Amino acid sequence: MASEPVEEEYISDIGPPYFRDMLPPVIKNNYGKWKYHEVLKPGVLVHVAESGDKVYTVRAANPRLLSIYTIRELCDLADKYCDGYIRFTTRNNIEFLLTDESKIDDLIKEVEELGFPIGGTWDATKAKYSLSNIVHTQGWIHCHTPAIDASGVVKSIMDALFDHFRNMDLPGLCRISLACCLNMCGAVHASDISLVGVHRTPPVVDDDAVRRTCEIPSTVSGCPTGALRPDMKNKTIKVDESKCMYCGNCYTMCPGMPCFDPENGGVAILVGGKLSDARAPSRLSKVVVPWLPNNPPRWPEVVDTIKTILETWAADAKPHERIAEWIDRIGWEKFFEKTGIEFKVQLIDDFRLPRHTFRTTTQFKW
Amino acid sequence: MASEPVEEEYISDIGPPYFRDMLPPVIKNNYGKWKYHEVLKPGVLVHVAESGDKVYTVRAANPRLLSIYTIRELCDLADKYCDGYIRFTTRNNIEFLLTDESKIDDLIKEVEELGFPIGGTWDATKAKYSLSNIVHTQGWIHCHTPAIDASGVVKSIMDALFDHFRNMDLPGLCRISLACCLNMCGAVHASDISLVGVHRTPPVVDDDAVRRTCEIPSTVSGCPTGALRPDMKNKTIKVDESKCMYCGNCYTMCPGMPCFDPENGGVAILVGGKLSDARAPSRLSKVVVPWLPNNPPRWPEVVDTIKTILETWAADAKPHERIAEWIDRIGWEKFFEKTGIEFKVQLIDDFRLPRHTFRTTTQFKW
Amino acid sequence: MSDEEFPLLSELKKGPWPSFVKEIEKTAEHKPEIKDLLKQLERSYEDKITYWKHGGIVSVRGYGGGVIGRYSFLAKECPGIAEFHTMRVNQPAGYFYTTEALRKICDIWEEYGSGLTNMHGSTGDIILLGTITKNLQPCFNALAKAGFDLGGSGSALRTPNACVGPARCEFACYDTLELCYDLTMTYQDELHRPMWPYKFKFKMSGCPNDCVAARARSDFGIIGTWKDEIKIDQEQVKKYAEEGVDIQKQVVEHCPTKCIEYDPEKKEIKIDNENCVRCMHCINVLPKALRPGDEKGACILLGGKAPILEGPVMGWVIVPFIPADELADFVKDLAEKVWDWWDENGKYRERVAELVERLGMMNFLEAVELEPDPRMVKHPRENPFFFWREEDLKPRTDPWKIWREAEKGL
Amino acid sequence: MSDEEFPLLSELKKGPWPSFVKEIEKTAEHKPEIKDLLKQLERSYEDKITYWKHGGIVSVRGYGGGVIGRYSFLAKECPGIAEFHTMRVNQPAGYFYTTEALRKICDIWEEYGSGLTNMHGSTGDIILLGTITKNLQPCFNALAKAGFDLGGSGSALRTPNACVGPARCEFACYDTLELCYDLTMTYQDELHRPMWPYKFKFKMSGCPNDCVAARARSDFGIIGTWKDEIKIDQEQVKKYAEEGVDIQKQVVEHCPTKCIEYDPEKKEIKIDNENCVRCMHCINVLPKALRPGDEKGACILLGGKAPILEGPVMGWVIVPFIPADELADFVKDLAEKVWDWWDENGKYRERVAELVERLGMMNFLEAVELEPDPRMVKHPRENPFFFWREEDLKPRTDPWKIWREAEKGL
Ligand code: SRM
Ligand code: SRM
Ligand code: SRM
Ligand code: SRM
Ligand code: SF4
Ligand code: SF4
Ligand code: SF4
Ligand code: SF4
Ligand code: SF4
Ligand code: SF4
Ligand code: SF4
Ligand code: SF4
Repeated sequence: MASEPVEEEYISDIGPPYFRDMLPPVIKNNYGKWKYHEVLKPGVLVHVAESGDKVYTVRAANPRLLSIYTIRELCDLADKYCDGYIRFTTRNNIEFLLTDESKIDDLIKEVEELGFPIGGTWDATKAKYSLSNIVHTQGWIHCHTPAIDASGVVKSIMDALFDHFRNMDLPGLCRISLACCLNMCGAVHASDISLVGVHRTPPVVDDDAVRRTCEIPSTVSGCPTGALRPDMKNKTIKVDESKCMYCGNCYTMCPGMPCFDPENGGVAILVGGKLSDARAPSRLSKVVVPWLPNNPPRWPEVVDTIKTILETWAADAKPHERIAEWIDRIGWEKFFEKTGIEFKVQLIDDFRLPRHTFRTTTQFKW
Repeated sequence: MASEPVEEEYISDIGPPYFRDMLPPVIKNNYGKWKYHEVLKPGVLVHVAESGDKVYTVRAANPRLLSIYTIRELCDLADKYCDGYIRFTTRNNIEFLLTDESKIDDLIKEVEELGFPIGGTWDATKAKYSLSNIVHTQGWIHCHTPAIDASGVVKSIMDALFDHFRNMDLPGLCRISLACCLNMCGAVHASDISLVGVHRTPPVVDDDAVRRTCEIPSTVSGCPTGALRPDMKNKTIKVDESKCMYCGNCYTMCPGMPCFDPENGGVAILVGGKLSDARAPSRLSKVVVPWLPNNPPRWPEVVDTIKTILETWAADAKPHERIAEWIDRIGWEKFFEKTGIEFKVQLIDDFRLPRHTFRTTTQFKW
Repeated sequence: MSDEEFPLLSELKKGPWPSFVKEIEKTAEHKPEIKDLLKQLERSYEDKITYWKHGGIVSVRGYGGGVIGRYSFLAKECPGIAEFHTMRVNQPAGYFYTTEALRKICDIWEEYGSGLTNMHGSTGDIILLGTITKNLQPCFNALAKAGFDLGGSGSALRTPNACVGPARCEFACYDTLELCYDLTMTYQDELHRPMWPYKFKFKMSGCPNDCVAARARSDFGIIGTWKDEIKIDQEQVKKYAEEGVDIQKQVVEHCPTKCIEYDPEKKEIKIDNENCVRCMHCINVLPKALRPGDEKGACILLGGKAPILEGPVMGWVIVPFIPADELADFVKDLAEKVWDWWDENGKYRERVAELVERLGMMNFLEAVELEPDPRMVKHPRENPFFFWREEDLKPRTDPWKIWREAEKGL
Repeated sequence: MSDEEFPLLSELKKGPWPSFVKEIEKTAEHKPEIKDLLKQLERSYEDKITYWKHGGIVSVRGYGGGVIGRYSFLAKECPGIAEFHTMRVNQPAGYFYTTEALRKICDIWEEYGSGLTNMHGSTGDIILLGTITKNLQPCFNALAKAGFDLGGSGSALRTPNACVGPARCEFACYDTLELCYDLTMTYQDELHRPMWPYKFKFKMSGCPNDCVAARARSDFGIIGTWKDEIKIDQEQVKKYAEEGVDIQKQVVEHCPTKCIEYDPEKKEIKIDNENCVRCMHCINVLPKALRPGDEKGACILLGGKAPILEGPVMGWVIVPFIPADELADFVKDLAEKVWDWWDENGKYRERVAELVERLGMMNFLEAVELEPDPRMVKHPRENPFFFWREEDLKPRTDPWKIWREAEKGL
């Protein structure tokens, strides 16, 4: 329902503010004319323009869920050090842009006092990479379909991997992402390490809810495995549980059939995705752990597994080598051996025509 | 129908002769005890056993379609030079096995006089490879489903590429195979270069023949694209021509619906398949020309295209580099550029879930 | 707030990473009803289940999207969040803000909402997290006055997003921010009034490093690249070498096509540009010495999306290269053709990638008037099952006629 | 035969490659009815269509296969080939023949058939090309007396085939010929009496070079390999080097995992066997110096087949390694389990690969009692859509119960 109308000149479709009105002068003046950049220390970059102008970037962590009261505090710092400009990154870090190098350390001090550690940068020239923020989703904070929480898992992981955010001590870029259900709003399908909330039980149909709230034919035809059948007599939907792989699409379409199950839902872990085309071409992530328990408030099994993967890679990878490239070199069998992760039968694709994922070569290692 | 019964003690299920009874003594004596081999010249190998014994192999071409009168002549030579033993290879070449090196040249002379040129070997140590025989199928000689002839196309190609059979002048192994329809009895789906007879028009249903000879439900459900519908009233089958991709499976199952069309049928060409795991892993062939005309008796368009592909690769490849590996190095866009073959829209997969064949990287060449 | 009240959540106030729980607490200090969010969340942590109900359609005047309706199962216990809708506010391209603009948003959200935000949502919007139905329209009006508008939701164009690009990156091959703004403004109607089979996303990265995940997270990814030679400043190469960068090991050995050579004597780099695939690695490592060429532009990838229904899709190349100065017009023209075709042929909740797979690239390329190019495929097809159009064929002969003739004999 | 009579075919008598047309002509000189084959073939060359009719079931006593029935549309004009069935005669493993045995086949085929053969068919059989129904049984009987039997056709086990292996190859990691013979003899019934959903093929290569195309052309490919270290004879390495083989370029640079090193000073090779993937390349190039290890055996690949219906399949690893001395028993046991499962679940004309894809590897591996292994996949799945069995799960909770409780309030 539209909320109550307001009678005055109605402004709509104005779109976002023009970004140029939001740019600090040094950016505006050197727009499109940057020459190179350097990483001064973890969390601090300098970009040098053809004009000789320099802009210093100080990058701070961000839980993404921010109170307006915190935003105002951040704005205070931006006013003090950055002439009233502030920026966020595509991974939700906060960026302060300065022109005066001498102010950097003071700024850092104040930002950290506010509770926002500095880091998350990487220096390709030196092959020194820090871990950046985890891209994530709503979880129990706001969504109706999550198999797990989002922010809490992220917090637990980042606490455990915190040093890698502060220091550029990893051999290559490593992006972690999280989505709380298979809709994958965190778009975890192409990250070095990703976590996704998974259900493991078929939907529980509430006939009454289905009757009240669902479009039966489209829900039925929306099931990717054909596990649903309309029960027209009773105006409801029947589930062939043996065909269901718990994707939750039916619940997205029809509130009458949730898959939730506190003990059986959990976390799947994927690795080896990559977005950039640097060196090896970009690619999708692959599932390496089909399920870990949903264990709030700190998800220890999940944190341990992520840590193991990350540290195993970090210790074994050559400079610049991301997880995908590391696995290209060592082979999947060695990935499982080195990380100690068990190769479960669920990791073998059985959706649609999976043959192109099957190993058709005798080239493997022992 | 079983042909007329014969009344005597009935021998059956005896299986093939025991292979050991067919082995020349030098083979029998050194079975499993070979130490190494060398290629003495094109068509001539020597295998040396741990015992010091040597067996010389002289390899000769074979049209595969052999008259018993020719086989007897070959047997005469085998009796004269090889103590009465002869062998064929998995690519249908003929092999004469000798123990007396001094007889090799005389044997070669006589075999060639019979019309069987010597060659088809390769020497990995020197990275010198000759082209071997083309594995092929029945075509118009014996089959009911061919879109093209088999033996005639093979003869035309091998005449054109003959020098490569006689000489080890190619940089890597190159296997050519041919199948006269999509059933692919020549198993051309993993060859360096392959040819397959293709139809391009939907089946023409003869209702009467369907009624007489076909199992309608299984034929209908056998169509991979769901192009068929039973017409139960008329006891026949209807074709949705827009869904048909001319695979011919319905004709295999039901004699009432041939796809044949002399002017529209033709030859598709695939490249880049590989069976061995040497260096790069084995893989399936990819279609690079969706159609060339079926042009007997010498199929000039086909012969030219094969020759172009082979010679372009041979001139450009590094030692040991097979077509698949060459393309890995140069990229598909360069394959089409260098060979001058047009990249047709039909080459983009549209069967089942083809996304894994789409290029998801900006890594390409100009 | 006492930690005994929320023992599980209080665990998440510990540790060095900034705590979202503290952010909620801090908000609740000003807005007591937000304590109910902690209450419900603690309950979710205990019971391991969400307490948010499924959907609920709410909106503002004239818009079909931009608001996600949300109601609590715990309305009785947590009345402060019984209604808790989010508003998706379209971010300025590149996420640059004046503090003035940001403070305005804070003020508005203090007045009409929970005071909680996500900076930012994964599509790119400013997420204003939690308000009641009654406040939606006034909040929208206030935002509009402050120069902000809603982003997309539902079966609509979603808020376009871009990497920082030319604003602060030397690698940008086209103006990602300008294009992002241009598309957002041109398609306000598509953004605000859902009318397609499903959602559609644009994302723009200025170079193949893809800092905004365009190829994986948008139906229409626009990724900067160039066509001519990499520019080399040999002086800077020397300097890097002298500063101790092991160019052979760090650069040459990582080049995917082995097309870059380093001469350790002369301390010079040579690139065989014909074999360069513009992966960016050498440029990334030696930004002072190497730069993308002058013939800049972008590559367009179609179809990136999450796994529901047919598995995840990484966008694939449909246009290998468009020069930067033709990009905006080209993108609009092409996107509109794509939408027309999708709108006409797409099923309910079928993303464009899934439609292309269902109907085939031949059909798609014809509809949007693109020529096939080997750069569109990792490799050509492995099955020989292709379709032909009538114009490709000669007149049909009936095999039965030939055979019946034959059967008759001479 | 005059070339004017068959102008098109006579074109195929020219050129250096042996001519199949000459073979037919030569046969026709002894067997005049075979001229009709040339006649029909010439007509096919003119009209660009086959003149063979579809199928026709013919067989010999007690067998369901081994003969392919064939009738001509040109029966009137070419009565000599009106019936023209082929017999598939099971070849001796490895294609070795005494001339005595071969001559016997020739004699029998002169008496009962066309005198034309294929040496060999692509599955491996001796193809006796063209006879009449009446002759099938006497021909079979004569063959049996001479020690030969029919191979497979129809929905049966097809004639197994093997590379030359230990008979004349230093690379063989197990006895391909013995296993081929053993399987052929053990499964005579499966070979001769079609009773499965569709065909099933065994092929055996002694090493990863796969000289019999086992991985692509058989449902059950057995490919030799080894598990321990490559054996190096450094003396022979030296010799190769001295003879001018550029070991760095020809061997080291082609190793797929870069696990082999060459020391040009010492002229010695070092292999990091932990990273060797047994691709065979170094061994192929330096056969005197390098050999597979001592722990020999085979890898089993399932599913290789041609493209009808679901696209071509390259067999995939289902058993990474079985020691040579356990191979025969293991293969039989596993194949029988595979057949049982396929027989029970397979649809009409569904090859085993297609069944595995339809029902999933989990189902398959459980049924045939194999453990999952990362060597079975190129990479793990990209979609998170997996099945769980009841034993994997805890007792189910009903979310509605939790929520209804919640809705009630305290
Ligand atoms: C600020 C930001 C763009 C923005 O619009 O906000 C950005 C900025 C830069 N990126 Fe990025 N990237 C940013 C997200 C990304 C992403 C997107 C993501 O992670 O979701 C990617 C793709 C990741 C992937 O491939 O999975 C990304 C892959 C790269 C790469 C490729 C690295 C690689 O080896 O694969 C480079 C090149 C390099 O520096 O090595 C790069 C390079 C850069 C440079 C060096 C470009 C420049 O010259 O300014 C920037 C400084 C990075 C640094 O911290 O040292 N940027 N960069 C984003 C910061 C996110 C953050 O807070 O961590
Ligand atoms: C808020 C946000 C997550 C976040 O915390 O950042 C989000 C939240 C929701 N997404 Fe999303 N999606 C969000 C970005 C994405 C992304 C990432 C992206 O855009 O880069 C994806 C993956 C990319 C893609 O488009 O495929 C994504 C893929 C989905 C899907 C699966 C779509 C698919 O075709 O596979 C659904 C299901 C649906 O559409 O019904 C979905 C549905 C939803 C819904 C509306 C739940 C639903 O089933 O109706 C979620 C509302 C949660 C809530 O209560 O607030 N969301 N969603 C993101 C939008 C914020 C913004 O506007 O900036
Ligand atoms: C005789 C035969 C086996 C048989 O049972 O009949 C055979 C025999 C040998 N093969 Fe083979 N191969 C034979 C078919 C094959 C096939 C099957 C096919 O082509 O259908 C392959 C797989 C082809 C493919 O990968 O597509 C095959 C791939 C190899 C390779 C891998 C080469 C590569 O670089 O990929 C080697 C190793 C080498 O010599 O480089 C090899 C090596 C050999 C060696 C050197 C093995 C040995 O030490 O004896 C033999 C001598 C080859 C020569 O001519 O120099 N053999 N070889 C087959 C001869 C066929 C012919 O008449 O041409
Ligand atoms: C004779 C032979 C071709 C040749 O000239 O060598 C042959 C000939 C026929 N094959 Fe084949 N296939 C022959 C080896 C193959 C192979 C190769 C192999 O075994 O290595 C394959 C590909 C591998 C595979 O099994 O997938 C093969 C895949 C097919 C198919 C497609 C099967 C599929 O699942 O995709 C069919 C169609 C069918 O089964 O109905 C088929 C069907 C046929 C039929 C029976 C025609 C039909 O539709 O019923 C052909 C009879 C021709 C004739 O009139 O003589 N033939 N067929 C080969 C058997 C000779 C032998 O016993 O040695
Ligand atoms: S990933 Fe799923 S549960 Fe999480 S916000 Fe998106 S739709 Fe909701
Ligand atoms: S959860 Fe997914 S697979 Fe299961 S019934 Fe619902 S839509 Fe189908
Ligand atoms: S490939 Fe087709 S036409 Fe040729 S022999 Fe096999 S089934 Fe017959
Ligand atoms: S030729 Fe193939 S696609 Fe066409 S109708 Fe027959 S079975 Fe179907
Ligand atoms: S995608 Fe390229 S242009 Fe954009 S910020 Fe990243 S590195 Fe710079
Ligand atoms: S951009 Fe990539 S491919 Fe091109 S030279 Fe540099 S490293 Fe090599
Ligand atoms: S497959 Fe291996 S063992 Fe068999 S013949 Fe070929 S090289 Fe020798
Ligand atoms: S067998 Fe192959 S992988 Fe192993 S060392 Fe030799 S070349 Fe390298």
